[in-house]
Amino acid sequence: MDSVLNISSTVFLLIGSFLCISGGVGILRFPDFYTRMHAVGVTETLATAMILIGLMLQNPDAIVILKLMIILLMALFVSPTASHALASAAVHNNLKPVLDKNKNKESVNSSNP
Amino acid sequence: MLIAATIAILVVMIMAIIRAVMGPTLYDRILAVNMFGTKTVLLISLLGFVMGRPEFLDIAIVYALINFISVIGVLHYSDSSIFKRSNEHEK
Amino acid sequence: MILGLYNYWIVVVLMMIGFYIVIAHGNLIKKIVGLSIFQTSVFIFYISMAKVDSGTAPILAEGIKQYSNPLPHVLILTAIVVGIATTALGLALAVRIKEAYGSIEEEEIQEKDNLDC
Amino acid sequence: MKDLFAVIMLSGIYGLLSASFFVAMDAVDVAFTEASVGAGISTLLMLVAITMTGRTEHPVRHKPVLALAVVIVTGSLLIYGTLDMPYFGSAQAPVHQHVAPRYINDSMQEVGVPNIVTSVLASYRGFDTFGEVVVIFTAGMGVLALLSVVRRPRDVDDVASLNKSMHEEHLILRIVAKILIPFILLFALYVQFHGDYGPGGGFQAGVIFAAAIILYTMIFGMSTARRVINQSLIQLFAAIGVLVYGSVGVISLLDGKHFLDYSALSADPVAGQHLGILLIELGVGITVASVMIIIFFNFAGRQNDQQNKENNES
Repeated sequence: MDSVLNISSTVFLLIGSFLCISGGVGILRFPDFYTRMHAVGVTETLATAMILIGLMLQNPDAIVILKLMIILLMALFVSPTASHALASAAVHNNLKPVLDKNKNKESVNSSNP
Repeated sequence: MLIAATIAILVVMIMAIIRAVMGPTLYDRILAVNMFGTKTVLLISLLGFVMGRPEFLDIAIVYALINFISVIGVLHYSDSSIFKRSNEHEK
Repeated sequence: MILGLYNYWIVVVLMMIGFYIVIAHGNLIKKIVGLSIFQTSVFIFYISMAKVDSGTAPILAEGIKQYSNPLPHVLILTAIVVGIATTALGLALAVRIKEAYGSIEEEEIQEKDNLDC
Repeated sequence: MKDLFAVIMLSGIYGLLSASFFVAMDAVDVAFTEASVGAGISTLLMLVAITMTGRTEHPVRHKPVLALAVVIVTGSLLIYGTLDMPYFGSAQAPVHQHVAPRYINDSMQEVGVPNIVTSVLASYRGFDTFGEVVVIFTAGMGVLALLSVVRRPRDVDDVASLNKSMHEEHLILRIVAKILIPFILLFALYVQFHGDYGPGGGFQAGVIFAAAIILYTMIFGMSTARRVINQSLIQLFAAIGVLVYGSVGVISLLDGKHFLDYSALSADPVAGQHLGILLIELGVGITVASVMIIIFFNFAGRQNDQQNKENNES
């Protein structure tokens, strides 16, 4: 039983770390604000959930698990809201995404006469 | 294993700082700060486990709250008129 | 080993960054940011002094023998809250200066003062 | 960097980073405070200030060589000074020999509170903390004197209608905030009264409480918040907090003990200490929360005022 918990917690932590790193690479390498936001969205919800679940499996103490659950709940509530607010503010202030130059030249031109 | 996860989060935090320093637009910076905040929440919960006293998760809860409040605040005040004017100026 | 002193060097470097911002920049808001960096370096100095090797947080629990020193924590805890209060006061002053002089650049304020005399 | 907005974002990151450093250094209470103050409130206040004072910095005209020289000389003198200091983490350092062992070994018998930081803060060094609370109170009064605006009743209606139009835009934010704010307030109370057993206490709880109110103000607008929290009432509360603290001291004086000696409060000295710490943390919490709210209201109120003026002019 103990080893099962240990192994599953390790697996969860590993997946979480991998998702974190991939999100970090995304925030550095993606070309414009909206795609970067996508990368951050991945790390903020899924990776957080994975790492917190991994930590929950590490400790049998009830109060610790309760607190981790609260953090997880908060993260799932708060970060999509923050992302939504950020994206809508960016759209309101006319921040244009970088579109694929070859395909979308005509459409950009037609939308911005 | 905990240590490996901690190191991964530290690496991501460094990446977020780089984006916050480079960030061409205002929103890139806010995004990087937001990401940095959530990673700090994770880092603090991990540090509690690494140090062997995981009772102190309250700090992580505070972080999650304060991070939300500060992002909302930043957006609220970056919408105000002075910022819009200076943004138009840049364009 | 002289390298065992590295925590003080980090503090000194941070402190000097804050100091440089305060004396070299003319913008009052930037001066306040510099002051808060200076302030945080002092906090880090105290907290790093309080750390004891293999000690844990000073909250009593069974089975723990070595605690870190609680006294600097107390001093810094109050200092942080006082620090934000004084920072707010400084920002309030900067806002009033902007309203009175139309600028928060040190040199422009001095020019205006000289013209008034 | 010339863009002050970027400077403030980076200083917010600096606050987050220094708080995680405090966790790594075992200072959980300090990290708690820095988390709520350094990352949240101070970033917000600076942002409000730069919306009023302008966003860009003028280029430096004179050469900063002299400043750099002064900084380098001071820095190297300070580093020379550190050479005699005790090593990092050494348990033999003079700081750990003076009063700290007494706090660690005897505080459980004398005060009966597991969190040593709380017992030192509120009991052994209670007088010191009283001074700090008075400083915070004074700073709040200073901001009030510098920034308070006399508002005309006609303007308030304009602001209210403007806010109504904004409400429709922020639908999702409003709903999430409605769910979160009671939770934050409850959490602040937990931090306030759990400070004896875990990290927390009056200072942190006050700041978290104020942060919840600030969130409410930002999302629902200034005039709605003013209707909920009366400005003069909150000023009264700031004074009441300091008075609660002071009067606990006076009660112990009247009982023939020293100022702020809580063992006078009850027949059993340890129970007296518990009661005293509870009351004092309450006083600290009330003062800190109301001073933070006063500071934010005055900054935001003045900013609203300026914007209205500009709108009227244009």
